[in-house]
This record gives sequence, C-alpha cells and structure tokens, in this order.
Amino acid sequence: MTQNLAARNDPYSEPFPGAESAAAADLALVRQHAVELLAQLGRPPRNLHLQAGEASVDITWDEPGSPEPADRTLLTEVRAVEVRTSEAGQPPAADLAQAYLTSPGVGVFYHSREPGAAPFVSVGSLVQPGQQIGIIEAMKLMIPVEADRTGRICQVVKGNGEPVEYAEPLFALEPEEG
Amino acid sequence: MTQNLAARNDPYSEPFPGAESAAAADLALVRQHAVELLAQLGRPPRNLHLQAGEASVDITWDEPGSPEPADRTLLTEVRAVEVRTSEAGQPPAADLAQAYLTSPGVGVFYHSREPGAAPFVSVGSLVQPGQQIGIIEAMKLMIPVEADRTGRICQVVKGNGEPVEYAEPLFALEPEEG
Amino acid sequence: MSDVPMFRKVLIANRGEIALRMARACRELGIRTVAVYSTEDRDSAVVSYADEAVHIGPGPAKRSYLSIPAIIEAARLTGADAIHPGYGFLSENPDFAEVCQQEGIVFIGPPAEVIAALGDKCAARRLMAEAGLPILPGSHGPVRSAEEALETARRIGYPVIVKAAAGGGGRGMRVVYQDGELVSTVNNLYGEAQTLFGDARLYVERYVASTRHIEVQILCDSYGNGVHLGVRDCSVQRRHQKLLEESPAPRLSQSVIDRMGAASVAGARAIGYVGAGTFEFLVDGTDDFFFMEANCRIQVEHPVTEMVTGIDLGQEQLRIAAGGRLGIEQADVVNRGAAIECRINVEDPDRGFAPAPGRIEIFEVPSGPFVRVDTHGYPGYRMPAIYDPLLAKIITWAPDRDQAIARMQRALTEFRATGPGIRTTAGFLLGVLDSAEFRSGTHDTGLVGRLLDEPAAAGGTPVAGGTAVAGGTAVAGGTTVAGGGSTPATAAIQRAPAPLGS
Amino acid sequence: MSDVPMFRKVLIANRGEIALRMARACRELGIRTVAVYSTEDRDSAVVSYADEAVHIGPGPAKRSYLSIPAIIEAARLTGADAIHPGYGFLSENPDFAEVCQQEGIVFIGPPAEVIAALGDKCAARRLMAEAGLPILPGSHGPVRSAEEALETARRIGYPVIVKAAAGGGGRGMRVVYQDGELVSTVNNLYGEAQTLFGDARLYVERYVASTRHIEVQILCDSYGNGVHLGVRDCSVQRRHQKLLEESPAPRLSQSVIDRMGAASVAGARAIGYVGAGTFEFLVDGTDDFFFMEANCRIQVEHPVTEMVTGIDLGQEQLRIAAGGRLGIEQADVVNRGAAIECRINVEDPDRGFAPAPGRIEIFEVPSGPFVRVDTHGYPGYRMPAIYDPLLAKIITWAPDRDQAIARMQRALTEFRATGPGIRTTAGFLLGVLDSAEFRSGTHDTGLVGRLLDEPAAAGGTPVAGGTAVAGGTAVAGGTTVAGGGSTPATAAIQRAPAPLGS
Repeated sequence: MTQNLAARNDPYSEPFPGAESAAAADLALVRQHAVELLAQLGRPPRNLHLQAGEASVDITWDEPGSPEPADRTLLTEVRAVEVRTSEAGQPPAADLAQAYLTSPGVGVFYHSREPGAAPFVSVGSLVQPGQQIGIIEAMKLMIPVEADRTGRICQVVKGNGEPVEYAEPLFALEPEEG
Repeated sequence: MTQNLAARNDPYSEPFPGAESAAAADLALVRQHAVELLAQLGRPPRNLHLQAGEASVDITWDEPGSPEPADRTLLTEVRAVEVRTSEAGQPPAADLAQAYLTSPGVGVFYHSREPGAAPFVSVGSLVQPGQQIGIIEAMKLMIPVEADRTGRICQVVKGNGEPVEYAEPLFALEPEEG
Repeated sequence: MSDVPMFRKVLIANRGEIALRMARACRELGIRTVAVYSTEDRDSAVVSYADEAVHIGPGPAKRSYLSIPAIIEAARLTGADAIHPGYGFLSENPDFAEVCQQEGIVFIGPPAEVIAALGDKCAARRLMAEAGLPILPGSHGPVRSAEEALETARRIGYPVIVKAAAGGGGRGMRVVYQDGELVSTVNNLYGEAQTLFGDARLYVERYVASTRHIEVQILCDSYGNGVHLGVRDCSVQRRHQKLLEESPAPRLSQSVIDRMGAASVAGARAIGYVGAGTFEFLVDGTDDFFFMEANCRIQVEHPVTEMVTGIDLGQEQLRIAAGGRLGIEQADVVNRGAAIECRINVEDPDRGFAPAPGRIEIFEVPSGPFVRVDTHGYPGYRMPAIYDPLLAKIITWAPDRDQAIARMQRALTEFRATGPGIRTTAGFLLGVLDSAEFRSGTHDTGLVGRLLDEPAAAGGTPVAGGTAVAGGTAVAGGTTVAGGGSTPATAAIQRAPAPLGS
Repeated sequence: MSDVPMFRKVLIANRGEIALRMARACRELGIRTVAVYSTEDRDSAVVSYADEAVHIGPGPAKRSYLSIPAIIEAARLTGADAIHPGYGFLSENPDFAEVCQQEGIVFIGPPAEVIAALGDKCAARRLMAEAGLPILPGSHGPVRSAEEALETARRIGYPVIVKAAAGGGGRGMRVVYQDGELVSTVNNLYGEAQTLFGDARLYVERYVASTRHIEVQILCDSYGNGVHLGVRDCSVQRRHQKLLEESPAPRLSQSVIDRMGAASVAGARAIGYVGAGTFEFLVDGTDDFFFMEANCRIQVEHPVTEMVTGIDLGQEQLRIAAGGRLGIEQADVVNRGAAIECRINVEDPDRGFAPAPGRIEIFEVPSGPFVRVDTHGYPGYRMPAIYDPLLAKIITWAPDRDQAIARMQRALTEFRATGPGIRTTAGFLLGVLDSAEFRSGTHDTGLVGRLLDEPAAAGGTPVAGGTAVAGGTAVAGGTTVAGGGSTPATAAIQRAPAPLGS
C-alpha cells in the first residue's frame, strides 16, 4: 500500500537536494551508494572509498564499531523490503536461488508420477541438473520439474499435492562438492 | 524582501546562501552532503573526504567523538531549517539569533526617525537591550525596533526604506564582551 | 461567468489545506499567489506552492495569522490586489474586511457591514426573520432582564436555550428546563458573556433536543443575483466539531431542500450578501427547519457541494470578488449523485480525541475514481501542535449515497499517516460509516456521542467552537471581532445532543 | 443495476495502474481480490493492495502475464470465480476467454466468439457494415490477388491503404498513391502478413490523410440492453501512441455524437457484445464518420468517460459479468462538462520518447478539486524497463473544455517524478496543452508530429502499436491470438498523419 503518495518533498526519497551540476549529481549518487553499501556490509569497515567519475567519498573509522547502521531512512527502506517479501510469503530471491530448488510455474506440486508411486526424490537424494524431482499439474497438464544444479536434498519444503506459486521453494538443497 | 521572494517555486533550487559561482555552488553542495552523510553514519568517523569535481571537503577528528550519534530528530530539524532559510536567502536560524538583530514585524524599515535625520545606529555603534535601532512602518504606524541584547553593529544588512519580513536580519552584531 | 477583469495577484491569509486549495484555484485562473506564513509553518506546502511567500510572524496566530497589520503589509509589499481569508482566523472579522477596503485591497468575502450584522446572532436572527426565514420561537431581540427571559420562556415553552448574542460555537450558551433555573442562569450568563465577548446581550430560544445540522450553500454576486447549491448535512459532530459532512442530506425531501435554498437566497439578498456563504438550519425530524446562523466564509466542507454541483466554489469566490456576474441561474444548478467528506484530524480517538500532532513519516493518500483529497500534508511534514488538527479532507462522490459510502470506506483504508505520536481520526470515521444509524441516514447530532458512549456536551460547557478550523487556542482571544475572536460559530448549542436518557 | 449475485473473489490478470484501478473497483463492491505478479513486479502497488497475490512467473510477459496456464492455475488455487483481464496482455485473446469458460471461471469481457470476430479486421468491417455502420469505401472482404486490389483501388480512388486482416496498431499496412506501386506493395504485404500474423489476408480501403480519432464507449449487458456513454477524442497521438484523450470531442456536434453512439450500440447488439467496449471511428473534418474497429476491453482512457458521465466503468464491467442488468437507459446517460486525461509515461521527449525507466525517488501527484490520478507509482518504486512506460494518468474535469485545460495545466505542474534516469512526458504534455491548435480543438492526429517537427509515421513503418498499453515488447509475439499477439490495435494507419506537405 505504498502507492499514491501525494504532495511534496519526501525527505526520505530526497536525500540529496540541489543536485545542480553533473558532479554534484554524481556525488549524490556516490553518497547514496556509500550509505547503501554500508548497510549491506555484514561487518563495519575501517576504510570506505567510492568513486564515480569526478565524485568520490572516502571515510575512515578508528574502530570497526557497532555493526548497526544508524540511518533510519535506510532502516526503513530495508524493513520495507523485508515486509514486502514476507507479505509475499517468500524468502529473499537471492537466497532462494542458492538454497532451494524452486517451482518453475503455478500449479499443484506432486512428489511422484502417480498416487502410491515412489517419490522422485526424498531427503538425502543426490540430484543432478536435468533430473526430474517432481511434477507440476497446471491446467490438467503434468509438467515435469527438473533440478537445475547438483546437490543433496536436505529438506522437503512443499508437500505432495500442495499448490505452488512460481519460484516457491520445493526442496532445500545442500551443495555437493566434487 | 524582493530577493527573498524570488524563485520561490522552483523545486530544484535549494542552494546554500551565497551560491553565486559554480565552484561555490559545488562547494556548498559538497558541504551539505558531508553534513547529511555524517548524520546518516551510525559511527562517527575519524576521516571524511567528499569530492565533486573541483570541490571537496576533508575533515579529520582527533577522537571518533561521542559514541552515540546526536539525536536524529534534531539533526533532521536543523537540516530542514537550514534548507528553508537558505531558500529565503537568510543565514540559518541558530546563527540568526546570535549574529543578527532581526525584524519584529512586516513593513518598511527605516534607519532614522525622519528623512534626513541621523540614523539610530550605524556600523560600530554599541547597542544595549531596549535601545532603539530603527523603525518599522506598518499600516502607517511607526513601530520602534529595539535591540534585544548587547553588541556592536558590524554590518547594516537592511537598507533604509527597504521592505522587511518578520525575522529578517536588519543588522549584524558582534557580541561585546563585558 | 462573463468575462471580467480578474485579479493579478492574490494574497492568501491562511494556512493548512485551505491555503493550498485557494492557491490551486488561483493558479487555475492564472492569478499569481502570495502565501503568508508563521515561523511554525515555514516548511508548509503552500509556502513552496505559492509564487511568493512572506514570513509574517512567529507561531502564535495572534502575531501572525490574526495580525491585521502583518497581513496588510505583506499584501502591500507584494502588490497583491486582493486577499482571500480562508476560514477561521480573520475570515469573519469585519474590522479586517474594512481595513482591506481602506487600503484599496479587495477582501474576498462579503462587505464588512454584512459580516458584522451576521456575526451578531441576535441581529442575524431578527434580520432573517424579517426576510421571511423561519426561526425558532424566542425573544424578539435581546432580553433586558431575567424577568423578560422568564416571560419569553413561559410563552414559548421549556426547554429553552439562553444564548449570548456575540457567542458562537457552543460558547456562552445554556439549556434550561424549568422556571427555577432560569433566573440564576440568565444572571450568570450576563456576566460570562460580558467577560468572554465584551457583550452582555442574551436572547432566549426554544431548545430542540434531537436535531440535524443542515446548511445551505449560497453564491451571490454584487449585482443582486444569487443561487443556492443545495444542502450539506453536518450532523456527524463530536462536541460541535464536525467530523463528516455530506451532500445531499439523507432523507430530506427535495421540496424541503428547495424551500431552505430559496429562503437562504432571500435572506442573503435582503442583507446584501456578496460571495459564497452558508445558511445553517436546525432540522428537527419533521419537515420544519429553523434558521440558526449564517457563515460569511468558505466552509471546510465546501468540497461536497463542489462534487455534486460541479461548481468550483473557490474560483467562484475569486470571480465574484473581482466583480464578475454569476454565470448561472438557479435552474442551471443540477445536483448530481452524493458526496461525502471525512475530516482526517491528527487526534487520538482512543484518548478523547486528544491532539496527536508530530512529524508525519509515511503519508499515503487515496486516489483513483471519484476520490478527491485536499491536504497540505506530505511525507516528512511536521504537523504543528499550535494550530488546527485538520490534516486532510477525503471526499468521495458516487451516483448514490450507498456507493459514496462504499467508496469512502475504500478510500479511508488507503489513507495512511504514521510517525512518532501521530494518530488520526481515519479509523474512527470508518466506524461511523459502519454504523447502522449512519448508513440508514437516520442519525442526528447525537450519533457520535452514542457511538463513543460519551456524555453528550451539555449546554453549559464552554467547548472549543464550531468547526474550530483554524487556530484552536490561537484563535481564542483574537482581535476585536463580533463573536469573540474570529472563531467560526458553525455549531449552535441546540445541535448538541441532549443528555442520554433525557 | 438491479440486485444480482456479485462475485466473491476476482483475479486481476494484469499489472500497473489498471490492476490497481480494478482492485479499487472490486473493493468498493465488496469483492475480494487476487493480484498476479511477475518477479519484476513483486514490489508493485497492487501486490500489497490486493487481498491475495500470486507469483505467476518471471519478468517476461510471455511467461507471466501472457501465460494462460499460470493465470488459470492462480485463479483455481485461490478460488477466484472471475478474471478481469485489464487491457493489453490477454484482454482480447479469444483463446483465453474460452479457457476461462471451460474452467468455470467468468471472463470479464465479451464472449470469446465476439472477441474473435472483432479481432479479425476484415470480418469486423463486414459485420459492422451489415449492421448499418458507415465504413470507408474498400474491398468487400479480402482481396484474393493484386489484380483484385487494383480493381478496388480504381473503383474507390487513390490514395488507398492496404491492410492485413490480422494486423493492427500500425503493423501490416501500406498507403499507396498510384497504380504503379500497388501490385508490388500488395505482393510484398502478402508475405509480410503471413510472416507477422500467420494470416496473409489483405484488404483495401480509401486512405484519408487528416483525420481525428474519435471513439464511442458502450456498455451492454447479457440481456440485449446497451447504451453508449458519449465519445472520446484520442487524436493527440505520437506514432499511434495516444498521449492525451478527452471527452467530449471538441467541435463535434451533438447530433454527430448521437449518431455515432446509436450506430455503435446497433453494431454491438448485432454482434452480441457484452460488457464495456469501444467503437473507433475515423472523422475526416466533415460530419462524416467511418467505423474503424471495435475494442473488447476497458481502455486506458476510460476515466474521461467516467468523469463526464459519473459512471464507474470498472464497476459496471464487474456487474455485467456477474449477470447484472444495465440499470440505465440511454436517456439516463447525461454527459456533464469536459474531462481530459494526460498519460504520464517514463519516456524522454527530448530523445525521441526513448524509454526512461528506473527508480522513482520523489513522486508527487496532483490532488485537490476535480483532479483524479490513477497510478501504481509511489516514492521508491522501481519502474521496470520491460513493460509499458505508463506511470500515471492524470485526469481533470471542469464545466467546460477551457477550464479543464487550465486545471490540467495546474495539475501537471504539481506532478513530479524524479530519480536516476527517470524522465516523463509531463512537460511535453504541457506544451501540447499550450499549443494554439489544441486549444482551439481544431487538431487532428498530425498535431504531435507537427509540434515535434517529426517526420510523420508513414504507412509502411511497422511502428509499435496502438495504445501499446501493456507489455510493449513483451506483448509482441504473445500467444496465438487473432490480431497477432494481444497488442490492442486502437490506432489504424489511416489516422497516421500524412507526410508533411502532402
């Protein structure tokens, strides 16, 4: 429900007023990136240098200090994103790609070829790219779901016969070395 | 007043006071960015360098400073005030109170009791609280303007016969030690 | 409107949403605008919206929005040729209207004499009775003594209400139920009226317990032409504070609306009214209606009339003040569909509607089909504590009242204003819209009290007045105005709900 | 509308402003909503606005908004009993309408057969001619050879336009000025039409250079009742992209409007049309008008009709699809005042309207009297590059066109959308409003080209089509639809301005 904000100068979305010259505009951008980068860094840094063309930002800290970013704007933004994705009931997309085999479509997910048959995979199964791991029924068509990479199934996230959306996690996967 | 009223409605123009040359404008911006960035940083840094084209700001602190950042609300407020007053072509409000004798009302400002008469004060005058420093004519009434503290006039900001708004600087004042 | 010279530059002597609304009207007419602002309002929306802005004083309204010299000087210095007073503040101050005239600046409103006459409730009652408007039975002018009050009360029957001629908005009024109370009440009120308003005159009227607050919007030009634009029902009130208004009034027959409208136009013509104005009536559940008072300003709730008539009242005020003739006759006024306005105040309904201002961090307003929002809010706006709590007006229109209600429910759920300390009346208004009494259109001014299970404001409580649109405490104690400060007196005590069970 | 069972839950198979607009209509009618979204749109406004949201696929529309299985499954999984297709995407895909029917889900739009018939330009032309609508002189159905085209051209006179029956939106069309060009043009176009649309059929029509694009909004229920809601003038176009629309059409007499409206309703009835639809006409400067095509969806520009009629077209679509009867007859439709819509696209007018999407940091939309904004934008919204550039529709209403223009100028100056890379058409539209040609209402579809001093889109250029409202490149190459993808074909080539000087 963030649509349709009326009126004027939102200080949150206008952190860099007066960007008149190109260099100043660049600086605004560099600064924004610096703040965002700081928020994204897991550990607080000692030195930070960002440069884009003629604009640059350099910061040095004495101590790594407390990891929490103090900027409230930033916190609000980050929280907004979290809320949004949690509203959609999904973990962040970046994690998804790494840790899960996800649904390629919308429909009903089945673990096995037919009722009573053995599941394609289960916890402990080692899967290879292209290996069938389930079926999605969409408009009465049975669409095979295949693993897109190598790994070992460590959790069955979506039960047999459950509805799934696009990109929903089906199985959690542990990467398998060599 | 005339210059204060100019270009009110341009959302893009929020220059710092005295931003006349391009370099000065850039510097003002870099400075503003520095102040804002500092407010956003959770931990006080030891060194800060910002550059945009030919304008740059370098700051070094001896100590990283107080571990807790200043109250953010306060910072925001101060910033808001600065921006607004700079739009009005005036020094920041905090400075105002200290550095200027300001107008107590809206009207036309006069230096002397009548045309040709000696001005109430001029550069170098030592003023005391309650001492008359000018007249504001409002609706044909002549309202005396008095100094609200002790100091020495170091600059005449508002000319004789010029229109003034409320709180506009009339004279710059140097504090006078005992 | 026929072609007339239009103003070149208008100064808007107000703040908040109405200042922005008038700046928009000016911009649409190609008129340059001057905003005036107090130190407290230096970051307000209209300051950046207007073509020019003048800092007229510190926060307290007495030294800024109520300061006649500051505003006149601002107009002179910027070369404004007219001043729009908005509502509240100086809008119904005849001295201000007169000073404008003396200074050669057009005051956008009725002539000073008209404001003065209508500001005196006793005179207004007499003038409108003469013009043929129905008034409640009562004294023929001020009662000169407690004995005369007693005679009047016995003649018209109890309960009666004793009112200060200069009062308004719930102040200087008492309901009396029997002879025994009357003499002491009158004697006390003489003193109170003298103290509050500098005018001890009192009058006596019949008191009606369950009433609806219905008002007629009129437009008159300076050539004797006048039309009415239908009615607004403002019965959803809490302690004389309007919370929600609508047009047309539900369950009020067209013939009654027509009669009220015609009576209002007749009254306005009789007194030489010019501009946009409002005639307030008390409606008691029958088809009878009684003139209460007339307001000489644009009202907070004017948008509902605009939505059903398609007529821009702000623009019409400007055109009329510039010497334009009304371009419409009564037959041209077609009221279409139904409109509702919800006032979003920064108040906490859970704490007795205590003020809840502060910095608004997230500010989202509804939009889409047939939804209008008039607001000076924006994300990051610091709502000052010293002025009126009105943050936004949400207006919806639909072909009928049920659909307008559904649309308002949709719109209110889209509204969001959050920040430290910020609370609004939006949720409470959803409750009003949900109530069976409101939905059926059978409510009177007691609805909000019943919903809140609050003791209704009894006659004697000096409650902050009327729409209390501008200034709040700042307004009280303003300059010398008939009516005691410029507080608009839109709500007379008769419209206060009777104590529960009485 | 009489009381009928209403849907319990509606899935909105679209994105952007129209998805939000339909979610609002549903909310006002008490219907629960399901949004569907691509990965690209996961932060879109409608996803949080709707009661439920289903992630249906990755960014490319072919795998999300154009994927029939994904949308049908989303409806089944959420238990939606109807699907609103919005505009663009699957809105005029007869296969999709048919699948919905098979799955027991109501498709909110006309029956599949009607969509199919009207999607075939050749069939639509014939059907509407039979229903008595005036059509441009041309071939009676497809021309089977270059020789037949030649005969036709000689009969109707040059210039002529050769069009693919399955084409639309400026694709598969050529203007021919003399015999010598015709044979080769026809032979080339056979191949092109086969390649582009899988349908080689061509037909020939008279070409008119200076034209206005006028369309009639109709509403039909499933009981044979139909009304028209007046016309929209969509002549402000750049290369078949509508930029600004208004109602009524300036300088078009009421009798012509009435005749166009009656013809449209007759055509709709003849073909068994159900729902909201648009009949497009070419108007050539005289009082003649010629049927061009019919659109089976809600149009981007529907709000201008809503503003002048007071009728909520989104709600009417829902009521009709749920089996409701039209609650109005033609005499009940009263068009009041004038409305204008400006489309704010994230495009850079200084760089040939190149897409200029990105993250919107500051987003301020106009409000106040008689201004409506339909937008899915918000501060912080990242406008995707792969979909339609429409960010907001600003609509103003006023008693007359001049005032609506003044109000739009006011509204556009209040609009602000900034961010890295973001440019919008707002400033350009201010220029259109300022032009003498537009203000006088004498403009045709060549106006924008003349303002930009751009070479007008000539007949042969395969320009991205029509309103191109949804999907842009994503739409092209969609599923098997008559008309080649689901690109709405609102602008036929005849409305392209002639080359300057011709």
